[in-house]
Amino acid sequence: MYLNQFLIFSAILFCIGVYGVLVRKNGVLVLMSIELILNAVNINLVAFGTFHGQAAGQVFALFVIAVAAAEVGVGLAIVLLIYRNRRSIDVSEADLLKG
Amino acid sequence: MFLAAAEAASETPWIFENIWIVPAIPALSFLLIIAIGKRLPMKGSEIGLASIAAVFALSMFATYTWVDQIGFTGGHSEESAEGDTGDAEYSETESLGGGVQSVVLDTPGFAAAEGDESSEEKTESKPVPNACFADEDTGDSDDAEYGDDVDSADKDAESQSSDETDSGTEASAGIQTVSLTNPSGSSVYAASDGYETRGEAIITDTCWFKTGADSSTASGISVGTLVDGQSIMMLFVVSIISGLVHIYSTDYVNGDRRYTHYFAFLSLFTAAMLFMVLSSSTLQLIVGWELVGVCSFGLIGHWWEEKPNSDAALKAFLTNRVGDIGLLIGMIVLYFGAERTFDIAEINRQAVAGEINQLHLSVAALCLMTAIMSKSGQFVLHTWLPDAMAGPTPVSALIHAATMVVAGVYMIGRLYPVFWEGFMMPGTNLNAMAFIGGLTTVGGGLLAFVQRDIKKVLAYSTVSQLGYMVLALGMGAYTAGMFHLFTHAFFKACLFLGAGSVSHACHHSFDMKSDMGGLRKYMPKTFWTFMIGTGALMGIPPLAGFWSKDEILVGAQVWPGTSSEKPGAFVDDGEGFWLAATGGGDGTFTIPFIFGCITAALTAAYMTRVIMLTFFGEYRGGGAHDDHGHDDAHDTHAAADHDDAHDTHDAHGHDDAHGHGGLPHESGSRITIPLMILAFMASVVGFLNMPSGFVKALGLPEGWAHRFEDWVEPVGTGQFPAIDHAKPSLSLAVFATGLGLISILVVRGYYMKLFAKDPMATEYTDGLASKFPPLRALHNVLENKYYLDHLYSGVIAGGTTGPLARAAYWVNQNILDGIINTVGKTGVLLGRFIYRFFDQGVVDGAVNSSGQAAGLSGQFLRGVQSGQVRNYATLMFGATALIVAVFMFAV
Amino acid sequence: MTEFLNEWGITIMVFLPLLGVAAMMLIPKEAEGSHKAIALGTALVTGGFGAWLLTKFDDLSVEELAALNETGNVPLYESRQWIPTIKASFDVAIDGMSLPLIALTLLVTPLVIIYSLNHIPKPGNAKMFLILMLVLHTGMLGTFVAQDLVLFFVFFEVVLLPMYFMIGVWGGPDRLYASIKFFLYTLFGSALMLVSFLALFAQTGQETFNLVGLAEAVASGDIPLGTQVLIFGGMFMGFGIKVPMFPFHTWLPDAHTQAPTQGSVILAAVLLKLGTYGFIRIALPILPDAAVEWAPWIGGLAVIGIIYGALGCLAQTDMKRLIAFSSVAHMGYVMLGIATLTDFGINAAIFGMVAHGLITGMLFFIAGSIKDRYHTLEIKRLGGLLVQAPRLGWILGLCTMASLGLPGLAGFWGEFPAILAAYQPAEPLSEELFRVYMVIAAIGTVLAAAYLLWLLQRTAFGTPSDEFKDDPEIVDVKLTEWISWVPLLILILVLGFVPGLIFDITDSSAVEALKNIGVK
Amino acid sequence: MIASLLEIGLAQTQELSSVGFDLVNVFFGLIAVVAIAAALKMVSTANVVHAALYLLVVLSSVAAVYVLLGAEFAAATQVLVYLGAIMVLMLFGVMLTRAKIGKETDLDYEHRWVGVLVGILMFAVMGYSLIEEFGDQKIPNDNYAPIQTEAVANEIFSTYIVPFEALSVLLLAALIGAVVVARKD
Repeated sequence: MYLNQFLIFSAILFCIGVYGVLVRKNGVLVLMSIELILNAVNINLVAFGTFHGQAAGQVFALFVIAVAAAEVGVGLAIVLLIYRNRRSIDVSEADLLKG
Repeated sequence: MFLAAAEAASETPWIFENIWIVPAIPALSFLLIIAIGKRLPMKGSEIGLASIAAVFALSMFATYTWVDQIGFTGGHSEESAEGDTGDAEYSETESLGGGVQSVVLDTPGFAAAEGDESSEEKTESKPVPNACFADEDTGDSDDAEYGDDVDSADKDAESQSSDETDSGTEASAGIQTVSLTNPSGSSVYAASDGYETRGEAIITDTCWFKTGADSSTASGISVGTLVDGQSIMMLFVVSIISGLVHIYSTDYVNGDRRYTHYFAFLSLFTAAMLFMVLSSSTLQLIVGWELVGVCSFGLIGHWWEEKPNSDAALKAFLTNRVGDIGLLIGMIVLYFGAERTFDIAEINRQAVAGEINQLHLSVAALCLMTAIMSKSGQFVLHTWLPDAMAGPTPVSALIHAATMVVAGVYMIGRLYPVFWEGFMMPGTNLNAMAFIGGLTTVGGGLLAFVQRDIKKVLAYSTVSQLGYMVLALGMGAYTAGMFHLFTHAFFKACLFLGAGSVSHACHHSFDMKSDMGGLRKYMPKTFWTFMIGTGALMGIPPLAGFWSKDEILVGAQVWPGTSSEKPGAFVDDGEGFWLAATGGGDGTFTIPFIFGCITAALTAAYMTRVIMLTFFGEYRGGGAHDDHGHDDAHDTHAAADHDDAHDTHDAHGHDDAHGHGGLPHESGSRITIPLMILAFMASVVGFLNMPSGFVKALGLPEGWAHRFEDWVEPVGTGQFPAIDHAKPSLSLAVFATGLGLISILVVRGYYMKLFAKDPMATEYTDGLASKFPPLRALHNVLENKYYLDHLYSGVIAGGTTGPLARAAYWVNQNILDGIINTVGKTGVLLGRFIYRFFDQGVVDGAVNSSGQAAGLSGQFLRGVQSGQVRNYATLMFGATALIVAVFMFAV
Repeated sequence: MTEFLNEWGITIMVFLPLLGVAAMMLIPKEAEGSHKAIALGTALVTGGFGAWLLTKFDDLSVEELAALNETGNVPLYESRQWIPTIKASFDVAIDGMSLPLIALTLLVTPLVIIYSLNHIPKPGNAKMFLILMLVLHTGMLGTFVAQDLVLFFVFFEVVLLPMYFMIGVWGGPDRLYASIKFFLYTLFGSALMLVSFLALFAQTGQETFNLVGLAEAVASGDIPLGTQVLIFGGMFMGFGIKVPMFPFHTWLPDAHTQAPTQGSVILAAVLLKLGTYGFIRIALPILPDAAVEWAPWIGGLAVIGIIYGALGCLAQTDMKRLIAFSSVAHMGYVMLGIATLTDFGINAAIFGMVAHGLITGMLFFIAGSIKDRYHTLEIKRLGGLLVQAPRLGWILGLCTMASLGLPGLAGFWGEFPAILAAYQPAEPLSEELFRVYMVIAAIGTVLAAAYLLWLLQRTAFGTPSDEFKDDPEIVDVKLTEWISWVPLLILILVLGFVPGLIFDITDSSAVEALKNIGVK
Repeated sequence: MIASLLEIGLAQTQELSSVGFDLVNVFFGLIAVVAIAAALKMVSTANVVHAALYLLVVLSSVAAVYVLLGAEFAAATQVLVYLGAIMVLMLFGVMLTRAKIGKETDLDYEHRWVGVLVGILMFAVMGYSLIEEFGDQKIPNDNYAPIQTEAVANEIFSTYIVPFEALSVLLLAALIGAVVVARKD
């Protein structure tokens, strides 16, 4: 089995995730796209771990999953906050950083 | 005299070592007047008068001392009549002169070639010592001008320098007097004309500053005084005329709102002029040169409330400044050409000895020529001089006629070897100096015809006469040029002051046509002095101008018999028994000679016109003055401008006395006495340089001949070219005088005829001839002449002079002035353009645009900074991808 | 006591003004009188002490002083450790090159403070104004005595800030623009200069910032010419902007026009000289070979600046701006003198600096006084100054004459010798090129006369316009003005007639600075 | 269950690899196609709830891939944490923000091409570099033996103990942070 088939699969997922992050307006959908990206990364980690025959790949994938959980928690909390303040979770409208 | 000279040989006279006092006195007076002048009863003029009196006394003493050294009368009577120089005389000289090196001459006399040789022999090994390096211990910045006492220990140096090649470098003080060969020794005559040395300069130097200590480029710049015949001559002229102008001014400018300032500036001018005249280095010369320029600026613009006056002042200063480019560069070239020295004597020595290469000399001479053109009003830079008449009349007399404007001529004389070698005078028939002088002298003369402002006529006349001097010097006729400078100063000052006196009587107008006429009977003193001045200017014998002008014409060596084919045969009593003159080189200066002759005729003509319009006929001032009706009649606008300017200066006390419409009356004694003194001088100074033939013909002592030449022209000093002298000619003198007389008659006839036909024409001189029988006779003669020379007078006096001069004046006013104005305007426009478009646009723009670039990129980035997380993410991912791509493919 | 002064004299002179600053800090700003008194007192004491110190001058070069200092303290040289980690030392000295400029600084600052006694510009606050002035004083003195690149740089920058505030706070309507322009321009230059200094330090590898040490290191080392030229280029930017040289001059008119009178005077009299001083103190002696490479360009820019500044002046309508532009032209002569790399040229440059400081300083003083009286400096609205305030008018006349380089006044000795030196520049340089420069520079003197006399004619001559005819504010020179001007006027006159006063001091230093030119 | 199925497939793969028929490849291909299709649907659907469900599919597929790679523990965690916890969280999020349960019109940014462009660009870059770098490298067959959970645990609690602890703190912080942020006050 080629290593690349996993890696390219992961890349495809990653890019789809990126696309999602870039075009989605709904905050929850953006978060979902980010999950997609994280999963793509995880595939990479696991694939390399297997390639080298080490457990470290899995370990890192686990860490990422944990971080993802935290991220989703905080992210959703923020989305909720935005929604509460603005009655909308359209990220286009959240432009307080505008210079 | 002989013994006195021998006695004097032992030491340099006190006055020559301390001559710096002379300019220091008026300088001090200037400061005093500025400081306390206004509080004094005579508003400061007493300080000015006192200082000028002191200067006058000292100058006379210096002149006396100098003349005494050379000898009041020549050595002819004492020497053998054959006049040939013999070796015996030289050996006698040697014993008497003490320190004079003996020179062996193969041929008697002072041949050009031999003269060169001998001077080289004498000077080869004698650079003029530099005060800065004379003595390392004391060579600091002591300045004679600031009253540091002069150490008399330098007599040591002097005697040493005079007897041995290794000259006076052992002077024990910073200030030292240098004299290569003792001037007094030079007064010992070897023969009638063959002085071995004569007129050696006495230099008293102190170190001004040094630069390049101990390095290969070390040079010491010294400041001090240089006394020789030429500077003594100027000292004499400046102090006399300045003194008379001071006296004259106390009346003329009385009641002026800036009376005190006026005298302060007069003092400053006198100081600056004397400083320049006595300067021993070219750098010092520049300083004096510019300082007199500033005084001129201040005095032309004396009534600066009116714009035309300040414009004229600016024009004078700026035109001179243009010439100063040449002055600065010329002096710089000389400085390097002469192995880093500003010392005039040393530069001259090197130029004579051929130590400066020809290119340097030629370039320097040409550059300096521009300076001379501006300062001495030579064509094409002369235009400021007529405008400068906006100043008070005594100032015009002092500065713009007698002294400052001859600074250029003086400088030619000062650095004569430079010009001599630079223009290669001995071997040419024409050179830049002679040509410019010739052009100026004719051009100025023509221009003088069309003026109706009496001061402007005189101003153009000055231009013309300055051209004459330059012409003379350009032909190598050094003494003739200097002598003309000398005589001109007196008669032109006399004329200017006379014009001032006239205007004083005519409500301060200078307009000959509308405000004068018939003044002869109202102001006889002014009239007669003016006549004498005019006669001198025209060259009527035996007045001063006659002698000097004819010398110039002789100096061209064109007239048969004047050329000195046989070098060294200076006086050949058999042939040249008329005018003694000096002449240049092998060449004959035909074109300059023609210029000179034309001018002789022109001068007589236009001065006749002035006399006619001013002093003859009926007084035309009367009621015409009040309504200014004459303005319409002005043929020149510039004249109109300046008339107004003259009119507006503050009224004198005298105005009440004669009031408007009143008849003019003679001026007060403070005005007429200076006039009379000047008229006296103008009549007699010419006798100072009589040719020996003339002296002999009259049965006078032979020693009276060519005194001026002996006093002024150095011989055998090694710092002056060996000039061979032209032979005087009786026929030429007759010819030139005849030329003048003819023009007087022609012009007079022309005017008379015009008046007779139409008395109400432009000139109100009707009835002139009928009132005065002698004039009627003269008029008849003139009329006959007129018919005889109809073509001549028709073309010259009536036709050519009119249109030609008008054209010349038009060119002057429109083209030359136009060019200057255009250049000025263009300068401003260019400046404005550059400022606006380049400075503010490009250079500043570049700076601003870099700021704007930052701003713009900020604007652009501000768009990026949308606050949209999406945009950030897009950029982040896109940029990451791009960077990775770049690294992958490019690196 | 003598020993103590020998050891600390220069340091005391440099930091004395800061003592005054410290005292003024403690006093509330309402007490303007005491602030003025303290500032004036400090400046006078500094001036007096400095003058006393300068009398110790014995025509010794820095090297000789350093050698003498080995055996015992000499009054005009101090060397002590400062920041050992970066090898910077506190080396200060006074030689013939710096002496005239130090004297100028010591003179001008008290005069400016005297002038300030009743001319504190809006918006007031004498305390801060005078404190800045004294800080400036320290900075200027420090720059002139520094013998160590780091020390020089520090003082060079110390000067910048007070001037920035002076323009920015007390300036005219466009003060913010002008001050920022001034600050950024200079900072940009000094950044490059600092890079050059560091590069020099790194390239020589001698672990020293001492000027003499660096000069020796470069002379004996083998830094490639290209590198030297680059290093010189950095210095050129730093110093050239400060001078200011032709393409970098545009900050100057704005800064001068907007600065308060005192600021303009200090700027013209001393600050501009920091740049030219840097050239002759640092750039030339340390990098002689690069200087030879750069000299034709510097000379070219200098003469362009001469003509260009003059043309710029002709186009001005504002008196102060005209004077500012004339500085560009005058500093062009100074730079031309430096570019010739001859002793005559350097002497002329130093003289030119002092003369320009005196004359242009005076002109700015006069402009300030005219502004006080007429509340405008627009040339076409002025006129008839000689009628309304004759003394002021005559002083203006004298200063314009001095500024246009009239012989017999100080300005001439900066101009003429520079032109002269250009006739025959140092050995390796092209004579033909420099002779062209000479002619152009000589033409510049005509233009200088043109614009200055034009200024004089428009402002001083003529009759006053109706606008100002009966203005009671227009009075003649006041007492404080007299006191602050007379020393400058006297010096302008005296230096004009006794140029040796400066030439004799600077000469040996000038020769010393050039000793490595063309050696290789 | 799925995992066990896959495990059977894996065992067979090892047997069949010798004859060139690579069953694992077939499985991977299927999984990949499903995952990619679901992912694309997820980012393009107009229904938020559908998107969440598509994400569920993708995550499951990823878990399957883990199994193919012999990462059993990771697969299990993926299923537990992602499918169990995170998806629930997501759905809560959808509900709490009162998203419509039907189609929505305004879910996407107008300029989709930007996203497409960036996505393709990144893929191009990544794909190129991956092919360049790993070309035809194969995962050694031995490595397919499932890595024991014990090994993973050993790694975590020895080598990576510090990151693990940090992670726990992070989780705690995230927990508190989420509470603070989302809390109504």
